[in-house]
Amino acid sequence: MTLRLNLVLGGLLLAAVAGTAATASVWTPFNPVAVNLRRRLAAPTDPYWLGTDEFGRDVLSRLMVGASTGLTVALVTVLVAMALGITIGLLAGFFRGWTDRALMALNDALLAFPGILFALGLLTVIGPSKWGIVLALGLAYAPAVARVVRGSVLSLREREFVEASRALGNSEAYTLWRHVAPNCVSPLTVLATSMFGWVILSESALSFLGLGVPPPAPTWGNMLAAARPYLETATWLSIAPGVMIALSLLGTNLLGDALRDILDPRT
Amino acid sequence: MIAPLLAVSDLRVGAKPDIRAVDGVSFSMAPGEILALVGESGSGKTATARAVIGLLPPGLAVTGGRIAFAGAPLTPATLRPLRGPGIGMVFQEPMTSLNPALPIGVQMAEGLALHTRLRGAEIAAACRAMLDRVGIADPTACLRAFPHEFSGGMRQRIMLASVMLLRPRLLIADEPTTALDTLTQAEVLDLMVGLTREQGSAVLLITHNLGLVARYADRALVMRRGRVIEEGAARALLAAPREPYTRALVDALPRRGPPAIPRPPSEPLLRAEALAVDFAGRRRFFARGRAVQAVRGVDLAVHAGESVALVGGSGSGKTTLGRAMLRLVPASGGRVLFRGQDITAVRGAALLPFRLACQIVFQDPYSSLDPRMRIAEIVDEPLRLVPGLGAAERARRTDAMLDAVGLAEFGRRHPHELSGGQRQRVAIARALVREPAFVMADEPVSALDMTIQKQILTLLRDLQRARGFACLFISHDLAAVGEIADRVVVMQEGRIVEEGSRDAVFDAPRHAYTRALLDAAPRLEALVA
Amino acid sequence: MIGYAARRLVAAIPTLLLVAASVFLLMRLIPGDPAQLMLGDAATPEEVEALRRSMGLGEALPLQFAHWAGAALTGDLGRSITNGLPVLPLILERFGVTALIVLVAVGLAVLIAVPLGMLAAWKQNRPADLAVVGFATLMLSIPSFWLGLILLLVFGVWLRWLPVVGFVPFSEDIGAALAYVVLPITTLVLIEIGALTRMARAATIDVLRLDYISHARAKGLSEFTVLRRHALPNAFAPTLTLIGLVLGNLLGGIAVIETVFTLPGLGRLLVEAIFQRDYPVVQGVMLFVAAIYVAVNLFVDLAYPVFDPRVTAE
Amino acid sequence: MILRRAALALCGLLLALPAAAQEATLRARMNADIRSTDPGTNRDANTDTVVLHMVEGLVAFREDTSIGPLLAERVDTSEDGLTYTFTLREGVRFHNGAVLTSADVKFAWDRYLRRETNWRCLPEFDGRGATRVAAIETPDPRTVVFRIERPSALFLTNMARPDCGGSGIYHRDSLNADGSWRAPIGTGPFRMGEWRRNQFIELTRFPGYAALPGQPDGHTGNKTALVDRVRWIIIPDSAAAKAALLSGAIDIDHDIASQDVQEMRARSDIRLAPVQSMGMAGLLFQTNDPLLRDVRIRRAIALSLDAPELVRAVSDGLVTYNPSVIPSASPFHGAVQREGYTRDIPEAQRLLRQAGYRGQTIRMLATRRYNAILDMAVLIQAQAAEAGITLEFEVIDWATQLDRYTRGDYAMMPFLYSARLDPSLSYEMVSGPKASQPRKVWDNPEVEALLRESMVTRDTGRRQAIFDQLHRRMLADVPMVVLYNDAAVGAYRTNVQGYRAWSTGQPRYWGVRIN
Repeated sequence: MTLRLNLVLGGLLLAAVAGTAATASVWTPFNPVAVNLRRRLAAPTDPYWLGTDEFGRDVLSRLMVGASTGLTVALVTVLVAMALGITIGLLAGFFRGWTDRALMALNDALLAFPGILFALGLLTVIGPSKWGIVLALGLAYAPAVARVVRGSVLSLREREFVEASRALGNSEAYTLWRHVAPNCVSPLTVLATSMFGWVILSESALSFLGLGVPPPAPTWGNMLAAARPYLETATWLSIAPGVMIALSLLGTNLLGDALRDILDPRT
Repeated sequence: MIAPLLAVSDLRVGAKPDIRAVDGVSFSMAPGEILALVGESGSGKTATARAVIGLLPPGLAVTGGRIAFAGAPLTPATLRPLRGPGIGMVFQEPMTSLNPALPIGVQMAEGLALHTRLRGAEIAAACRAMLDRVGIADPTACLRAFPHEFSGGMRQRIMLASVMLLRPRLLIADEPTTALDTLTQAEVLDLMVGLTREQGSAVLLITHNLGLVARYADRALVMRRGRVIEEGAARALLAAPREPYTRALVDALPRRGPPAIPRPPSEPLLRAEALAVDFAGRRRFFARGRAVQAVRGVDLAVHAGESVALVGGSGSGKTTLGRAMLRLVPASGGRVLFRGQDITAVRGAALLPFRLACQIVFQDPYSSLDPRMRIAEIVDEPLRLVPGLGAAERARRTDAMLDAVGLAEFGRRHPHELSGGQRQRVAIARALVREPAFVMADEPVSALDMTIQKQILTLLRDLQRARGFACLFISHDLAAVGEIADRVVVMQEGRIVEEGSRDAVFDAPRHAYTRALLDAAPRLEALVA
Repeated sequence: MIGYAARRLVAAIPTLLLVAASVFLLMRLIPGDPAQLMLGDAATPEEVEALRRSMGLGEALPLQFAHWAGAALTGDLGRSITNGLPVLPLILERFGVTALIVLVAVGLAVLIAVPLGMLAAWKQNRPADLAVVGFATLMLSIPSFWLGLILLLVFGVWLRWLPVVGFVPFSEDIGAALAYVVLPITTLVLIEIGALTRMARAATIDVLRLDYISHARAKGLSEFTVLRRHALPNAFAPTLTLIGLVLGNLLGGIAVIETVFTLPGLGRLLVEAIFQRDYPVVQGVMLFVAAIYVAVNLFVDLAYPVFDPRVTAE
Repeated sequence: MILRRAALALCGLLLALPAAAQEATLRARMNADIRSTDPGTNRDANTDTVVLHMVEGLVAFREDTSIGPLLAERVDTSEDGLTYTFTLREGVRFHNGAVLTSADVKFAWDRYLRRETNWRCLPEFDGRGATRVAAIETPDPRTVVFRIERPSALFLTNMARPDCGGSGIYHRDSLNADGSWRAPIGTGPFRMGEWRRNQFIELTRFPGYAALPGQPDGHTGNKTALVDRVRWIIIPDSAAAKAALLSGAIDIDHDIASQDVQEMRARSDIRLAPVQSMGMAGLLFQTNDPLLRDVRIRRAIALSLDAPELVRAVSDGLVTYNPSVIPSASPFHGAVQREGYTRDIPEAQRLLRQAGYRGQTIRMLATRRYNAILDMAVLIQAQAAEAGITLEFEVIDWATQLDRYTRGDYAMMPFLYSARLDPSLSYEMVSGPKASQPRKVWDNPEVEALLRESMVTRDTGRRQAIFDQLHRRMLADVPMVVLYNDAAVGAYRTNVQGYRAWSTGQPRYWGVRIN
């Protein structure tokens, strides 16, 4: 019962956010970057359902476009982190020896940086932009993927079907590709789902610190950052983006739990 | 008639929708009696026992019937004070039945502190005495030690000590020795029976092994699919089973096969010469720990078409030797010769002829099949490397092989859709599909139920007869290999201690270790006689 | 064990060196110049160059790194180029603020999350479990900075129970200092409870199905004793790993929370230093953070055997 | 009010500190610690503020940014403009009791003119900039004669500049034996007290201060200290500073955040001191940019902007549009300087068509470090879009933007210039040859010549004429669109009396009383 609830609720939440993002690419109530100095900081009312910000821009429209930016960045970042992490993890786990030690030393050095600090430094170098964030967060999260993959590979190596493949005379590369890699799919699916949530969170945190997707393009994070001075006078500016982030994360987490239950019946 | 110690009537245990794990079981036990509950996995024997002590796993619940202990009905309220001094329990898995985070002394003392008036030093003294009784060398040190510092057999003794310390009137023993090798198994069971006799405790022994029943139990109940199908005095039951299922169980007990046909001496197919295998110690920062010598210079030859059993307790090095001969672990000394050619250092493609000719069947059918592949793919995969084989030919041979192991209809399925026995058939099919000259079977049946073991062994023997490959059969159970082995090799501590034809070894064992192994593994002939 | 700790620390040196070198290089790659930043728009190129030289930025990069690394080995991380203060005391001062908040918050979170997770595991799939899991998942889904803002809004702005921004060192006025750290700590506790509760629950579920729990029950022990004595230490061991990970990450700076509550912590020091191109401070903080990470991991590994004697630290 | 608890807490802390006895202490906010106490050397604006409370120069800025005497009683200039004779006031004493003599002036100036001192303003006096000091003579204890090589309209102005430390005169005991700086022993109304790094810096009243008669006037006039102590408390965060001010933990913040102005204005216990500063905000164009090299496009952008509206929005209505590089507070800011661009979308579109602009994207740099820059960028983008001009943001951090400014590596960007206290200096900051000084936005040889003349001639009428001409040329050349002078709003509690904000941005706490 829990399982189905997770799946349905998580799926619905993510679908809603994704739907908002998709809608934003064809239609928003107002132009999200259009300034209207006569309607600055308007409280939520009829034409502006979620109010306007300090430049008189429509919060709802910005929120919708923010959804699309956030999801795109998260998706591509997860793909980048996965591609990098899987390569490193497979190589390190399967070949062991000095390959493993060198790759893992690098990995640990990366892990020793808290992800957000790493992204912070890198973003200052390459300059904040959507793809800069993808690269920085992708690099920051790749070590976690590499760890999981390497762990899976190390435990799979000990499984008898991998030994059986070797006993058949199959080459190492074939065994890696045919028997080891496919069996890493389940833990990676679960990881990718959680990571999707983390990236949304990290991206908004970076934006909040002023290093995320640059304005005037709206993201939830930079909307929140801009709302900070108006916490007392224009509360709605702080509420809406936060709710959106929380809802997407909740959806991701629920879906991740459901996937974990389905793919890994142990827990 | 004495009042029964335990009376179970019409017990039903089930899980929610419509699963009936135990479906109307009734029996009673007299004080001091040893009652065996026999059945294969899924028969409901464990659920029955756990229902008695109220420790059903999450999801299962008692749905009907009555349990009375010493004349009083057992309810959750009356049960708890009875746990320990009234009813004790020994579990199957010695690796998880003691708390790894607490010293043994603490775990043993808990029960005494709760149920007796003993305090401090008295408790420690009682614990030491009991540990001494179960054969722990240094009880004082043991009290301070943690469970992981002991082997499985030792842990099971400690477990027994901890339970018997409270002098329970009824001891429930749930497959207490299944996870141990034959030799240890006998020692632990002897100890358990001895202790319970001393204390006058009754024992409810749950087992799938009829051999144990004959040896230790007064009475036995045979269970199948949640019901008791046959009941009687243990020996009588074994000697003259009434139900077909009971008969099948009895038939599944190992017995010696027909005498081996003497074969002309020939060039050995696969030969180990002074083969040694060391496992490197743990890596440290600047040095390594001491190496473990798993195999210490062994000579062993397997001839074409013959069937050799390699027997030894856990840690004897038998599995390592087998894998080293197949070049799956690197040898640290000696040579491996295949058809007279030294292959110890051959690598890559040059090794292919050897790989094509030698195959392996693993112990655990759950781990030896890639869960993501279909059965037909698994069986087909070895053919990939056979030179000059077309797709059609491959498919034909795969189908034929699956047919030969009785799985013709299963090609499209995944391993998890198959039972343990079926999976082991797949593993055998995978090993044989390339028509190898040599197959190593590493404990191929020890993870299976008795009747299934019998089927797999029969299958292996039949296939060997039909196809004429040589077979190295690795087992800890000397009796079990009696059926198929031409020759028996006994290993202890990395060395071969005895070697000879099966009948010679079985009838006139020369080495003490071989004798101990033979004694520990009861054969039916000996039991019912 | 001490030998083990020493070996681990020695083994961490290459990692730290790698961190130091890449941070050094990274900082020099960023456009922008501390001298220019300090002098502003009115500076002439000659003035900027003179200041650069006086900051020791005139030398070749490898030489600069060698100087810095050499001094760092002796514990001298140099001086901030924006305010001339020695870097190490600066870091330690800021770290004190971060560490206080993080340690208290993680401690409280563990105290709440572990019993909560165990309760949920004990009542697995019952309403209590569902409620706990739901709460934990919700907490896991709320961004810390937003939660911080909302708490500020509720307790600072609407209810006016607590101050909105600022910080007072504990050494000066404990009462006032407490008032300032309550909200950041609450935020962090709530955020960390999510992951920790879920971890504790999963670990307890794993433990509860093991035979030694049945064994403990079979001895007649009460459920509470079974949970406390037999389930807790074993379920805590995997949770400890997570705690280590969380601590390692948080001690490195809770820049976002520090920004929300304008606390003078390590994270803000770093962010500000990056913006100011204060190379010695950035390098020092990053090195310090990496060292903390190594130390926390070591500490967790050393503590692990206490909860799981099967693991030995060697 | 909402911050009362915070404030009370902070207040409690401060009361607990030992220094706050019965004496009158003025507690002022400073957003960052000072860098040193060495005048004009290792410095920033905060440093200047503190130092100028302790040391005084020969001359100083008056309230209207003209130059008046301070330590000098009189300044006589020779006809050729090459000899300046300063007559020192009588009875001026250093904080250590020593009487000020011409030898002290020469001592301080000799140190300023040494390269190793790293005096910020050395180029203006060693020939690289305005002029070169050839000799400093002290014919008698009350007379100092400066001989310079080239006449300069800016000689005294440079001397008085706050960022030059006002070329303050200090006693030789301000130095250690090895010649390194110890602490200032000046002639100012306050002397050095306790400096706790990153916490506060405190000055104490100098009872022996020799004040000029009359009223305070810029950095000169009557500078008598009316409080016993001034303590600058270092509060980097503006929100924390606001809390401190509202609770009374500090008495004055000379520069509050613009978003707090409305709230402060509504309070009865707070007074505001707004002033239009001399810092300048504008939109810079890179005239070497392939697109923007066409003056018609630059002009079209300028005409697409509704500058008065834009300025109102960015500054929250605190300041108004100033189209001139010359700050509106300057005595040289007149009717001509008020001429600017008027929004004319059709004309802008016509110019664009003429120039062949077809909607190409023009990139505009912005930073989040300063709200004003980001706000200007957002508004400029939106307003230019109405004329069909496509602007795209590149948001970078301030260090990067400053770097790109210095290298001239941008197409356009809103930018903030710090205060220049003389119109020549204001024009000099934007005009110059890009080849050798890529940061300059206005590269026009004729302008250069005019500017040079304005620096040499000491005739005010002639200078005004030059500045008028420069302004009109700039409107035509459109190297930039000057938008406004920053508003600086100070806020103080009602018990503070006599505080006056100043357009130079320098707060002055002499003549301020606390009840």
